[in-house]
Amino acid sequence: MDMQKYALGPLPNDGLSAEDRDLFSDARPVPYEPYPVAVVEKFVNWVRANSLWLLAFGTGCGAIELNPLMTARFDAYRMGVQMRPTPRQSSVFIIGGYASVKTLKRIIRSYEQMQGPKFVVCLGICPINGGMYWDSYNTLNKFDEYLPVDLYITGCMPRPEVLMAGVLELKKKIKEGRADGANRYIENFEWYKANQKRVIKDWNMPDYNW
Amino acid sequence: MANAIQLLADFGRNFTLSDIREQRVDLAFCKAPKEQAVRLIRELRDDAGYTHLVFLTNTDYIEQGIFTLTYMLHNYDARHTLGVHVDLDRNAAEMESIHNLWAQAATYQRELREMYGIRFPGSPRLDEDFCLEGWDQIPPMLKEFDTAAFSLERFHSREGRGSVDPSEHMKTLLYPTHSDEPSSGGS
Amino acid sequence: MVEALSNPLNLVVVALGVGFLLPLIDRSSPALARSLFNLALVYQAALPILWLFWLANGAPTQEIQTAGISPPFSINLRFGMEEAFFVAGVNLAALLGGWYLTDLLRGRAAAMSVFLILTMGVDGMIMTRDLFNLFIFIEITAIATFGLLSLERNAAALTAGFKYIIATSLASSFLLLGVMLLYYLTGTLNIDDMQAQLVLVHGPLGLVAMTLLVAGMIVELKPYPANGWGLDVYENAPPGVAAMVSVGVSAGALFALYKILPLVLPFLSALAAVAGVTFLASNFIGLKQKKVRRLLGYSSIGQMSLAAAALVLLTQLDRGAAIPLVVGGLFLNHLFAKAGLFWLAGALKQSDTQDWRGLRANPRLLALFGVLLAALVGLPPFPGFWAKWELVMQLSAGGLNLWVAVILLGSLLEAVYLFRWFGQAMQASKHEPTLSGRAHQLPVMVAVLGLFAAGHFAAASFGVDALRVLAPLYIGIALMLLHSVPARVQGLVSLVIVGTYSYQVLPAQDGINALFGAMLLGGGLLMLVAGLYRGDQRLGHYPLMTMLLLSFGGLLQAGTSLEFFVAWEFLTISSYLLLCRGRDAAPHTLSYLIFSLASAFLVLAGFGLAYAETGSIALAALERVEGNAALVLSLLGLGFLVKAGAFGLHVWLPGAYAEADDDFSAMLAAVFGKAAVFGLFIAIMSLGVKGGGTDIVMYVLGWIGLLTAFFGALMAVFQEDLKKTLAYSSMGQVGYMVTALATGTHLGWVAAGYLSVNHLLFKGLLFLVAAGIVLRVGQREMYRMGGLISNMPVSFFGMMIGIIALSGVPPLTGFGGKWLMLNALLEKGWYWQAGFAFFASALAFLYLFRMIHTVFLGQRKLAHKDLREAPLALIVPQLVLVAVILAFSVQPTWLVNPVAAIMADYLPQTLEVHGSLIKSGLGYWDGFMVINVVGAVFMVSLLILLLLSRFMRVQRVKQFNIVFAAERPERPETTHYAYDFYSFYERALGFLVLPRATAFWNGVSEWSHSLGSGLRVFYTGNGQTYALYILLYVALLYFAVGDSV
Amino acid sequence: MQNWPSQIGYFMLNLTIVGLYGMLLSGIVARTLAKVQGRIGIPLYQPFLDLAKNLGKRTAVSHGVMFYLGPVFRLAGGIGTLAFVPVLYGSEIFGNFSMAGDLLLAMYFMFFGQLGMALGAGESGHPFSAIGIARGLGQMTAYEVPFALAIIAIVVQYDTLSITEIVAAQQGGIGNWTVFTNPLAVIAAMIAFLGMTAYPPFDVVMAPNEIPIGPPTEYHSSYLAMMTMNQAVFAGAKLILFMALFFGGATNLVELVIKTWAIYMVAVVVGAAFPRFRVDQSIRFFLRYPTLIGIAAIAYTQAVLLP
Repeated sequence: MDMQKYALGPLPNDGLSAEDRDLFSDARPVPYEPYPVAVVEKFVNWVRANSLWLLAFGTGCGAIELNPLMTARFDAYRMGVQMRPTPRQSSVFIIGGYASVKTLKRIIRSYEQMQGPKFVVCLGICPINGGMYWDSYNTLNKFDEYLPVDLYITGCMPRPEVLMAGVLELKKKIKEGRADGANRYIENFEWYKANQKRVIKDWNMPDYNW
Repeated sequence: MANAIQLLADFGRNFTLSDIREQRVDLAFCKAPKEQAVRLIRELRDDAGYTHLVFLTNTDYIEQGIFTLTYMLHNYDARHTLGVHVDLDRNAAEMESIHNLWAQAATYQRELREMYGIRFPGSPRLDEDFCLEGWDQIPPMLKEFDTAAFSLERFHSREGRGSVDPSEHMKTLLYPTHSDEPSSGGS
Repeated sequence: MVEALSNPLNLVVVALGVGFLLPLIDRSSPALARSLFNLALVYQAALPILWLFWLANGAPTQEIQTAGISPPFSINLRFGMEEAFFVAGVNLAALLGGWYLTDLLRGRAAAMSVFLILTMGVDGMIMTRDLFNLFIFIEITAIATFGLLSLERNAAALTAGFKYIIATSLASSFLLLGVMLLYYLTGTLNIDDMQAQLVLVHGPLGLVAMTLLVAGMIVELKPYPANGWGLDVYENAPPGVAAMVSVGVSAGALFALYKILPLVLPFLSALAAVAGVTFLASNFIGLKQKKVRRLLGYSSIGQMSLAAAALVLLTQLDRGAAIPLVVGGLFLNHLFAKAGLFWLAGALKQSDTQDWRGLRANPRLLALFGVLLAALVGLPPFPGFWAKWELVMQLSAGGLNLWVAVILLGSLLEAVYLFRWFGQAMQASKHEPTLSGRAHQLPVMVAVLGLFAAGHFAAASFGVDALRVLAPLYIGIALMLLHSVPARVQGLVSLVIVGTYSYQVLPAQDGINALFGAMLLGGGLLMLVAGLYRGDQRLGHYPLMTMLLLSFGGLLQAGTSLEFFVAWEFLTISSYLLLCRGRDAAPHTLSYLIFSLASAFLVLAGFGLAYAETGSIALAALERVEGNAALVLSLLGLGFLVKAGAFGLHVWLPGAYAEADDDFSAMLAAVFGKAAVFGLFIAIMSLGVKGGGTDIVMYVLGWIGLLTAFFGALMAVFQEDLKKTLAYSSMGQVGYMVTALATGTHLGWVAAGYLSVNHLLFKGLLFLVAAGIVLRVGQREMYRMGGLISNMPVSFFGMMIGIIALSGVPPLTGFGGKWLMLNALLEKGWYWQAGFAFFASALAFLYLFRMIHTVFLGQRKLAHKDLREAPLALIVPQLVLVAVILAFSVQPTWLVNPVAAIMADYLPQTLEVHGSLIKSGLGYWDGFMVINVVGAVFMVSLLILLLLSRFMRVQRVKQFNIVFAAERPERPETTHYAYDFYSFYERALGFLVLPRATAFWNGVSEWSHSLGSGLRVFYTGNGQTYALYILLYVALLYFAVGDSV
Repeated sequence: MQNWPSQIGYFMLNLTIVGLYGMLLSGIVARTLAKVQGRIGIPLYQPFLDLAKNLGKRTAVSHGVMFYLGPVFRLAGGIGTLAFVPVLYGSEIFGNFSMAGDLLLAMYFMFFGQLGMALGAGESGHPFSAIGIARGLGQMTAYEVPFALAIIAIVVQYDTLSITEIVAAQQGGIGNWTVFTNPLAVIAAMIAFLGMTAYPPFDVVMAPNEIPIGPPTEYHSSYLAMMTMNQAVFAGAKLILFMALFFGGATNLVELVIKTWAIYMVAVVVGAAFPRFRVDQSIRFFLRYPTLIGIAAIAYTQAVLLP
């Protein structure tokens, strides 16, 4: 794979104090290519679609809809969906409704700590355009300015059924290899970072949270 | 509860209370001058049984150039809530801290400092970020702060967003023929 | 001319003559008087020494008739070997004392003459054979003493002198009355004649006569509790005078007692009891003393009573042959050591032991002080050691076991207060003790030299190859002379010496000695190398290490229990002193020494019992012990268990192991601890499998071992201190060895041997790693470290291998130990024990993981960013140990086969070995195959991961790149989970590790001190009361003995 | 060892079978638990998908060499444990490398993977990893006690440490199984088994909500896949060991599957029914009645079973 294109040297991490810089990695993320053999990639995409591990991080009010999803009535386990308590092991990040600036910081951290391929699903209208909080001093209006979104599920609030429809849609996208948010994020890393830093004024973390 | 009024009247001998108002049987308000407020609250807590600080909040009366703090106190024995209003000058908003009376008041005071810029000298961690992190504008709850403009400027509203008056929308949806008629109740 | 000059009578004549001349000459020429005085002292000292030489070369015993008539019609003096010996000692002390008193005596001719006359009086007491003459000399001595006491012109000294006069007058009166009655009964005053006519001394009058005679002598010996006056003298007299009283006058009294013993045979038991009670009581009371001179006073009284008791008991047992060695040895020991201490106490103006703190700044004085104390406590090579050994042997042989216990207990108590004092001197302090004049130290040095010489002589007279047996000490002292050359050069010299020694000694060893020789000397050498990492001048480190290692050799080469015991005591001394080097070791050194000595005394008692039964001190003779086997085994076992830090006796261990110098900790835990195991091996191999009572002992031993293993591990779990964790771990590991040994089966012993070797390897490794960490980090608390793996990867690797080898997880060596031990326990039928052992070994995982995690893993502190790897001198021995561990892991039979072969000499082999497969009666284990399978499986797993990583972009990240609940860690300190790691375990089982053992021993200490202060109530300080005590005492004596006669 | 290549080949076969079975078993467990909760649950093959998904991850982070090697140790521990346990009685193919060591080897080797994994997780620098390991080790020391006592009891009973011989002694009818000849020992061991599986009530080690799954909280991608593989193999090995020691072993694969499934179900059913113990509670629990039962088992064995 073409590493040179992205290896632009270490990240500046200028939000950190000199002391902290030794504690965080300053490596620049690199996108991954599909497997060289198409069949393998296809197979792996099918596997990925059928093993969706959600990050159990309720970022907004919509997260309340995630719990019924896993219970007896909807039983998303059937579709290979599971909750994981740590971002390291999760592949799907559900933004549960409106995201404030303060939460965005945590979302970015958690997202960057997830290992690729990883997918972002936005739940509800708020991440799309701010919804009913569009004119708040604290609510993000266009979530895809900050992180790559693979799927939006609209509604306020979307019910678990919609969520399940969304999961099926996500599966379809993954199987087709169209859910490439993780790579998009890295390919447009500078743009995303600029957007993130535009709203997060006290940037006290490394530029990429490995 | 007539007792509360009586109580405030009694207190009124030592304090210049005004606007004594009984809103419900279990809820009353009064207004105290800035200088006397904390002493009043202390005595309410220690002598009158208002041991619980329900909340501390602020209202911005930009037209009158004042902030009005509301200290909401509760008496568990009498099951009575008492609000003490205190007017502050909007241009020099500063108030005596009550974190010595209730430790949790410090948190309210941090919030008021952050959201309205009211100072509470001596209150712990007053200037640390509370709800907002890295806020670089005037305090956002001040009425002169235009949140919509700020949001548009910073959070980039998405194209294609429209706004519909719910009642109009429902009328067009349900009674398309009546849409042009003047409504009787509408203004 | 020579003949005239050499006449022993001159001792009296010259002293008297010069004594009378001095005041006269002094008027005209003080300097001349002074010279004359010195000359007289030199003459007094030289004459008996010359005589000793002549007598030894065959000159006949000198019988000196006065007035030209033979006894009984005249007074006669005798000057034989014994007299010459005592006189020489006393006069030598007088010479040194006179030298010491130079300042005090300057310009006081009268005092000088009194001093001479005092010496003369004591000489007379020793030489005279006439009872009345004895009385005269005693009187002369008493008056001279009083005269000297008044040199110190203060009220306390005068009062003390007055009390002294009251007491000695009483004593003399008794003596005089007794002499008169005896004269009446026998018609003679000559002791020899009287002895011949002893039949005439009978009936009530005879009893009264004897009582009075004995009473007079006893009072001179200051029996408890009628000895308050004596203590006041010791406390208030000028130290030089006190030394004379303590050494000279007491010696005279002792010799007088020796002379009249044949006259008072019915009183022997009473005399022994008096001496025994005094010995114990004064040492108990000594515990409470803080005043230096009074402390020395208690010690003096104790020592003299010990000598008296020895004299009486040996007479009673009819073992006169041993008297010169025992009493003479004790006398010489006391002479030099006590006099030296009094002089030292005088040289240092501090009256309270507390104020001796800071003496460490003056190493020469400290060394003198230490030698004197060591001699007093009876450590080798000093004469007291040999005397005590012989005494214990003789008493054991005579069946007086209670007496052995009393003597050992008393000696232990004495060691407690003396070494507490030494410990105080070792402490660092801002204020050094003030010194008065350099001249004062010279007599002390002569005394110390005298002690060494006497010790060597005593050893030689024991038929011991003194040069070989004492070599560790001498070589250590010789190396001490190199103290100014660079430390690493000293280290290399030590290495060469010990290396050469090992090369010569090791090949000659066989059986168990070969096994332990390799461990003790090999391991020791490795630790010596590790010590090179410190380039600073550690005064005494290399000499002491050399002594320690050579003493290991002494243990191996010991053919007799005496040689073994000497080496054992050398180990105690050198390790104690090395331990004292530790920066914060001061609070732990005392308990270390006390427990070490207690251990040694138990071993001594065991050897004594064995000697009593077999009549031989050869180690091989231990096997012949039959009747007392269980008791001997218990004593030896207990002795070695103390040293091994067994459960309940371990209170000294954690402090000692943790606070010693870091490289010495490794030495202590990994190598030195094996000496105790070696001792246990010897004891159990000789005595453990005889059946009968020993079975019970072995069973109990098994449980003690398990409890040790369990509690050691459990306590290690709760430590924050890296070295303490390792210390408790060592305690636990030794527990397994004890248990395995206690099975008394071939398999068990193989397990014990295997465990010992393995423990040496991994514990040495872990302690060396710890030394590197402490060096670099400067801390011992584990939670203050963390993440050091990136700075010290080799140390991490070392610790990892160490903990795997310790934990017993296959494929490293640890599993072999567990396998052998559990098999041994199961075969033995000790099923509960096996379960318990399993629990204990599981506990080890807790502290092991905690240790490696909190130090090497987790979050690194910011301050530790630039730490370097441990120095090469530490790393190389670690790698050697790792290599050995790995070698034994790859092919366990390399270790198991030789050990099994060694044990097969003692018990029939039960372990079958086919190639690499080892089979016990129950199970089997193929270590070679295990490590191959594990290695292969590991490699396959690694390959899988490497293959997967091929398609995966693996980014190496830094320490804060962790998932932290969507936050970022604030500081490494708050992110590193390390402090109170097993708090939940403490909630569950913490009640088991309340410091009960410590509380128990504190209780013992408290109780002893209370007893000490209880025994002190008799000392009112009132002269009349003291006189009354003496009277009551004599009355009691009369009734007690009168009843039995 | 006369025939290395075939021996290794046989072992690979065993490993595959046990690994697949172990994976399937975790599917079965999840499915069972779903039924308890009134759900349909995951497809049985879901664990394989999850495994493949983790293997197919394209990025990973490493906290250092030990972190990288942690899963290797873990997997080697699982495979090694299996290697030292004979799978089927009387079968050369399914005998593995059990000739390398006896029961004690198997028991002690179980720690190998845990220790290595603990070191790896420790290097991640995550406090929750350390907390989880501390809890796990603490609990381990406690449940090892009844387990060891039970093992000792049956070693006394059969007078051998060889697993094969212990199985041999149980042949010839259901009545010869240890569970019937020495029920106390089996009870003690099965309670210890509950602790080993870390199902409720002894699941505080992984506690997903409090200390996000504890030790492996930083592990992901292929590392996690390796650990999943180990889980399958190790669970299989442990079950086979229990089956061999207490339930008469197995002479064919069908018997093996039925028996191990049944043993596993004990833990699953208990786990589905009980809430969670705190660590100190579970330590005290194991050291109380299960230990007493274990002691009683030894006494019973000595007094009753031995002539």
